[in-house]
Amino acid sequence: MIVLGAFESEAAMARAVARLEADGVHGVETYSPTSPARSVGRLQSRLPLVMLFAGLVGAAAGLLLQIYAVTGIFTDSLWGQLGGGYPVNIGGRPNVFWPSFIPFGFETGLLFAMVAGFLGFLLINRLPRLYDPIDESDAFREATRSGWFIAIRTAAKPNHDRALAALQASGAPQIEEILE
Amino acid sequence: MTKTPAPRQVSGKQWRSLLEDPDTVARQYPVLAEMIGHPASRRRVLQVMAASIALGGLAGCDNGEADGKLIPAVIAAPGIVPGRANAYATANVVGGDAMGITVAHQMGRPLKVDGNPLHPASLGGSDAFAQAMILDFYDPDRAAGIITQGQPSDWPSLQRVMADERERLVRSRGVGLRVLTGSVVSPTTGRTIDALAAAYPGMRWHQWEAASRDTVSNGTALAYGRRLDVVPHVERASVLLGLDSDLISGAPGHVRHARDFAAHRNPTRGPMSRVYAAERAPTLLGTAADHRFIIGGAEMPALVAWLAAAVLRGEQPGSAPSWFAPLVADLKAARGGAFIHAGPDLPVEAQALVLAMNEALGGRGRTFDVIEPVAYRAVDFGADLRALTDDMAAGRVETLLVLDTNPVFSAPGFTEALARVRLSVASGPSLDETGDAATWYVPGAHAFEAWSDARAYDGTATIMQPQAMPLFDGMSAVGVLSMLRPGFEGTPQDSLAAVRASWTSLARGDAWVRALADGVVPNSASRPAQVAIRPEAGRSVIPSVVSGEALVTVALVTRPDPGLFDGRFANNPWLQELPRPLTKVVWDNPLLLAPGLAHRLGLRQGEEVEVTVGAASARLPVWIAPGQAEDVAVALYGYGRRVVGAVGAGTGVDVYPLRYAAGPATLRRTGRVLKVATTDHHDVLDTGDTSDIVRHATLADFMRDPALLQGGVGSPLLYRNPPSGPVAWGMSIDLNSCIGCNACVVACTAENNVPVVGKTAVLHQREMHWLRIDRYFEGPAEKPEAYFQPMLCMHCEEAPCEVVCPFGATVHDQEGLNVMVYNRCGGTRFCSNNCPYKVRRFNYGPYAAEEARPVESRNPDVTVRSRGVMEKCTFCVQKIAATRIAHDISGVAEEAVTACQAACPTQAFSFGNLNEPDSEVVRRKHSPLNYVLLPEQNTRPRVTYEGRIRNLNAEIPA
Amino acid sequence: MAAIFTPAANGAMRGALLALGLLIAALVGFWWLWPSSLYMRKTGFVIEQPVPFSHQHHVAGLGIDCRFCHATVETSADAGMPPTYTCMTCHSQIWTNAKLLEPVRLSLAENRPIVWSRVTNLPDYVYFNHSIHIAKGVGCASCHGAVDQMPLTYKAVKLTMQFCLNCHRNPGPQLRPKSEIFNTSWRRDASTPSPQQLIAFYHVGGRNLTDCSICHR
Amino acid sequence: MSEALPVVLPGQTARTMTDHVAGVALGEERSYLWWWMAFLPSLGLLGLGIVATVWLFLNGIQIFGNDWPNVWGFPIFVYVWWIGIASGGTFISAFFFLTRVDWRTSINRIAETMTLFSAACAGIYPILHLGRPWFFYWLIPYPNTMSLWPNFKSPLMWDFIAVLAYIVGSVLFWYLGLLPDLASMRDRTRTRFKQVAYGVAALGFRGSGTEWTHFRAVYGIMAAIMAPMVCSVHSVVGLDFAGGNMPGWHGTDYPPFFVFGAVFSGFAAVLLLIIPLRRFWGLTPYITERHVDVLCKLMLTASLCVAYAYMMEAFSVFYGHDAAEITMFKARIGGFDAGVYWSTIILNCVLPQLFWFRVCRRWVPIVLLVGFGAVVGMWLERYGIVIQVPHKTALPSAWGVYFPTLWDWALFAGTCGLFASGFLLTIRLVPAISMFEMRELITRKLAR
Repeated sequence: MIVLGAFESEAAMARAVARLEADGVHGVETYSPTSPARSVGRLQSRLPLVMLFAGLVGAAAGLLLQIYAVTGIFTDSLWGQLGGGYPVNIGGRPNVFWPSFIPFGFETGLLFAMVAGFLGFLLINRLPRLYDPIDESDAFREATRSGWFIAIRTAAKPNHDRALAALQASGAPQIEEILE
Repeated sequence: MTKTPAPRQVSGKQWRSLLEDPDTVARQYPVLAEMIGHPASRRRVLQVMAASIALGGLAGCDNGEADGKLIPAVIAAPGIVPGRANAYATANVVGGDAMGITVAHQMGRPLKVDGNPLHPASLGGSDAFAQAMILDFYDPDRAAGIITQGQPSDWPSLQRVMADERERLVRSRGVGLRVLTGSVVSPTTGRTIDALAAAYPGMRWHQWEAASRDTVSNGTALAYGRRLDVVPHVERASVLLGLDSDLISGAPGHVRHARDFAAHRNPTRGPMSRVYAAERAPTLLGTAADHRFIIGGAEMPALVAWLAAAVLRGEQPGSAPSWFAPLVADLKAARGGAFIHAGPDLPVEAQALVLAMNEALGGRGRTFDVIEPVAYRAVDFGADLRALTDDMAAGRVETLLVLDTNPVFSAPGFTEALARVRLSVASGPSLDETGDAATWYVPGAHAFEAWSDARAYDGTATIMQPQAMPLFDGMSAVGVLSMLRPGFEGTPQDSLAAVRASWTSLARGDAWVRALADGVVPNSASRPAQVAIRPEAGRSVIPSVVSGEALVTVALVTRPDPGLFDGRFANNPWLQELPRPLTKVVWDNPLLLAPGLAHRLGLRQGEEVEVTVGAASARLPVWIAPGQAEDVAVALYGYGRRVVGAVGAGTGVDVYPLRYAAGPATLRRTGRVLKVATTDHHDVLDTGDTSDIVRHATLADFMRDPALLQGGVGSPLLYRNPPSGPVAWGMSIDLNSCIGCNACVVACTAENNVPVVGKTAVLHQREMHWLRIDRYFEGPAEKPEAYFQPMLCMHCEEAPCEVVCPFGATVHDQEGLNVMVYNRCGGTRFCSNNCPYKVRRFNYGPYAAEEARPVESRNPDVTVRSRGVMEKCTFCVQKIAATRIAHDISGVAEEAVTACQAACPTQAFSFGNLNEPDSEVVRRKHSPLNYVLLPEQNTRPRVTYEGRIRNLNAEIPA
Repeated sequence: MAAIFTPAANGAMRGALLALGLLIAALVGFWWLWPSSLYMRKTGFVIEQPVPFSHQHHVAGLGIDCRFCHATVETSADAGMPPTYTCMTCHSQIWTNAKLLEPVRLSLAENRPIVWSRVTNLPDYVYFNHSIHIAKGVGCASCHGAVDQMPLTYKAVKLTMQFCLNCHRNPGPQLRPKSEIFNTSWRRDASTPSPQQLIAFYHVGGRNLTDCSICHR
Repeated sequence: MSEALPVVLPGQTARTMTDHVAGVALGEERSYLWWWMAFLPSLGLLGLGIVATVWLFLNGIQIFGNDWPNVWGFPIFVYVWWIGIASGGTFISAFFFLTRVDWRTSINRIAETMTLFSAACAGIYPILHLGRPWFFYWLIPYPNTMSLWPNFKSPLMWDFIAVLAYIVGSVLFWYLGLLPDLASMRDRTRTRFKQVAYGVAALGFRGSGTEWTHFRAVYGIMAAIMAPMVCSVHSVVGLDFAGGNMPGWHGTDYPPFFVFGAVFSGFAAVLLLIIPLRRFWGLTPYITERHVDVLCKLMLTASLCVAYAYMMEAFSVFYGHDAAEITMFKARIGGFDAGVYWSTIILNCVLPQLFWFRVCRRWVPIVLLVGFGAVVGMWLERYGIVIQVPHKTALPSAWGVYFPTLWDWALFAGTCGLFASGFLLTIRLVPAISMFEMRELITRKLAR
């Protein structure tokens, strides 16, 4: 079940969130048309780290692929399909000509980071989630335009009532209950 | 940008083309509208609509034809091993000049012509005409069949006409019968015609050659009393003077003369000869000469007279030019080793004077010999034909048989006379104007399709064995003649029997087979004639040529086209697209004018003029030829043929009428501008201040400082990974020996299936020759020095093209070859951009697929490239692979001969294994003249050049 | 008004994305593996011939050596196909009235060659040379498979470039003694000389066999 | 003095902005006549481009003007020109996000969309210019039956991965920045079909606290990645030429020289797009004089960089004493098509100097003239580099001329059609200004 409180302004919402956190209420989530000044519970996104790691993996993959292509390790691969390349004299340059391998590796690194960032964002937020119980409330339609909301999700009935009480205590002008 | 120590300034700026102002470039270049895509013919559009867009991409590399067929013989032909080539000797006869050749066969198909090393007129070398024989043989337009009055006919109806013709001739004992042939150097054909003459006493035999050397043979008649042939020994000439001379470009035996001429042109390989040339228009000998003097049209007779006076009588003419006295002194000083050669454009009297001078200079028996004519019956072709046309016009000719000559196109007044002949039968390898105009046309055998024989310039005889069954059931000359013989039963005489009959001396033992294999009948060269020069030869007076008074009249010189000769090769795509040695023009015969004359007349490159000589006139574009006399215009005949195959149709302008009209020529602008295709692109090409592209020096400077021409190899490299294979292929090109005759260009095109692209594509600058002969001028436009430089892939060890190919389609193999893998090429073309020598060519369109030649004429050992693929010289990798495999199987020494090296008459190319210390190529690479082209590009090329040395006469002022 | 989407929309969206992902993977997989599939390489199935010639009968049964018909295999790039004359050396004596051999007799009589269908084929831009492979100890069976077990001839090996390259990179294990080249049922066993000995015997090496100019020109 | 110009005109609040911008995208504007007048001709051009492509596939590139030695003609230099404009757009949306400038917010999406479609046009050309375009996939490094890998030492291989990474990066960066706006559109529209369409496109974004935190983090890092990527992509495009040893191309100044040119043409293109757009869709309150003023100043800076690059190119030619390069350069500035070089100098270096004066920066016709001049100037500069330099190479016998054919122009017009129709379609369906960033700007910075 969800308890939904609508506020007029971001400041009001921020005060309510602070009070709720002081009361130790769990499952608090804010909804706002722009990114809130302070996130609930000081959430620090770990996606940048994921992107950094993906970027490094991508760069390493690019460089290893190029080396694999000209040195032909695993030549007699079991499956035959994965046979690497073989040494070829190109313009008198050495086979593993690392200066010319850098651009390819750099670009694959950036590509992997970008893709990891986007997919990570979708996965962490469990998007695409077209339907969420919270959509049932009509007022919630304002959340993406100029409405500021707090929603408290609880599983059991008693918690639901305690959340309702805490929200009323925090002075939310309109409160809605959504019971799926 | 590290810069290697620039080689010292050699001499002035080099430039290549004379198109000054930019708007000519825009006008000369095809207008935008006309370049709307490739003008797809209707057939091609239908073919394309049927084909779906290539989904080949999905299948990756293809899995081999699903429907490939294997067709073995029914009974295996002896000696034919599929995949291995075997060679047969024969000869190539062009206008009465025979040269021994060997033809390489694969699976029974003749595919490649090369010189016959045992034949004195070739010594292994060849010329463009011999190399291009293949496409004349496979020419699809030869399939005309028997034709009468323009309608196809058949053998029986021809037999009926011939049968009653024979009765008429037997009754009238041959009155009214005329046989007209080209210049016959074949004893068998000559004997067959004599046998016919014996059967019909009333018969007359006439001969006609358009590019005839009547003046030269009449000159010998005037000098020695009867027609003789002069056989120069150029290797013994230490001082050589050419007067409008075609000694190394067109004279009989010019391939052998080129070899002997080049033997003394490289100072590092023996004493250097000195060559003078006095000419009205540039020739190959003039370009290769040490001193080249430009003589006006009217001054040439005067010059010859002065020379005769100075050499024969020691008189010193007053008004002679400054270089005249040193020249005569040099000739006299080299007594016994001096030789003067006069080209066919000089009048008869001048020829006689030159013969007298050569005798006076003690050359007889040393620098030249005089022999009985090698032609079966030496005649004055002009007079011989005039006699025939007079008979025909007067109606005295009932039956005319024309064999292997095209008088309707190339002879004066023949067409009108032919109309009055009751029955005319023409025979030749392909349907031409004469075949079309005659009442009957009988397809003739190509030189590859019948037995014959031929005697070369020095008399050496060659038995010409057929290379294949007649492709279009052509009949040999002997067969056509036998149709008229009284005892003819229905089957034409077998040419083999005729040849064996005339060579009874070879009947014993294996002499016949030996003569066929060697391509030379042993000691059949003519003995020198025991005849003395007549005293009045030295006193003959040259009639003065009426010089053009008005500014606009010029002396018209007509010469055979270097590619089409007298017009017989008009349907040969290789010769049509062969860049002419000096003008680099293709598919056209513009009128050549000197720069000064063109400037005075306000004519620009490609503008059309109307040339009128007497009654005849022709409209043709103008082309500016630096180094030509001011008052001379050169017209090249052989173009403008009316009845010719698809290739030759509509190319060039027929200038034969001008050749036979008398009097000076007048030029009149018509205001139109025509597009003349050339491989020497339209731009003012100035190589900037240094001229290290073609390095040259005088012999004196070279003697003083032998390292004069060397220059650097490039700055040191960060990565040096030279190929490490057992063999290292390399090439050295000697610029002293290269005379720019283009034999190598046609040989390369023939060996490697290089496609011909046609005039429109050449105008788009998309020609495909893998090997091009770059021609650079140096000095003033009126009197420049010209240099030739063969340009092919350098197979650089630090190849800039390999680094930039994203598909990895061009890589270096460990034997030093820059390998171009056609099936991997995607067509980004970055490799061509990155090649400093620009030797890579791109198939912008499906050129090979749209070429007018049968698939059987292609070399099976070389991949035929599709559209969108880059191609370049591969050092004939198929020949290298063959020698590699032979070495690996049976330990034979690994040596390969590239197509250009084999074809070159002067052995300018030397190719071989650099790891072999005593090979010819290593010796040439260690010669002091050796230098790297564009060293500052740091590519370490495997092809290097030997700089050009000029042996200047000190007394002659520069 | 209620929510824009129904709860089922989540499952539908995720299913659609999954399906799209699988479709793309399937397409790329097909395009990647199709060129090396047996069907596309025409491997393992018999090709229609004018005369159903049985190698099994002639080679295993009668013990005829390969070179009797493919005569130029040791001297030329092309292994060579037997002319009709070779077939008729025996078939003019035996089975002279067999309906099966009608095309062979007709070919000799009318002097018209028999048009066989090619079984083992390489693209035109690959220049394979039989003689050098025979000289360097590569047996017929290495590329043509156990021909003597084939009642009707089929292409036994895919002959992708990789197949050739794996051998050109490391020829040792593929070589066989000189006497066993034309023995189609030869297997490497204890008594076979080691790859190094064979390489030394045949003088293989001293040349980089993975150069492009070895096979492409 | 520039603070006097507000970033958002007074009297605008987050709500009015959201309603106006979302309204444009939902079809609530009075008339879309101008939009159709622009969209239909560009569809025509796109059709012409498709015809040219089909004819190209049937006939090969002989229908173009490429010849020998000018083997790269129109396709390659227009490709460089398009990727230049694309790089300019990314420069604004990624680079200026990192510098936290306020004027970037309202023109960020227009720049991103311009990048997308010009990168798309640029991505097509390397395939169409190939001799055998159906083997393009050989550039993808995958294990195949031939054990063959592409040649990673080739600048064109770097180009392949650079453009691929750039296009994928731009699409993801653009689409991520679009999610919040799609959510607002989903919640604002009434018609069922649009709700479902925008709903699916928004992937269920609701603006929850956690979503915003992750969004803020990822968007920041993505911008931080796109900035070096755009520089590396256009440097690699510069290396396409500098990687070889053609006299005139192989200079180490080419990669930065190309990035300067890209930025210059990018700013000009953005200017050319926002000026008509703000007038026709009444977005003047959000895209104000301030934006035009700032962009003009940026164009001026970029013009000075480009001028420096031309000067360095000329200096290094004569400083280097390479005879071939000097001949080539003399032909470029004095040859038969020297007009291209001098018009490049005028359009890229002289004309933008007008932007020193505030009156020129305020006067729309002047701004449009200089902007269009810059775009054409860069087109001519690329023509000069890719076509004029190969006229005169090291060996005089290989000198030649080049003339484009009708099909070159047809394909170029086709790509312009593709760009215009793609751009117009997108800004019609998707809000032209990123609403959530504008809301943040208005509520937080301007405290309205």
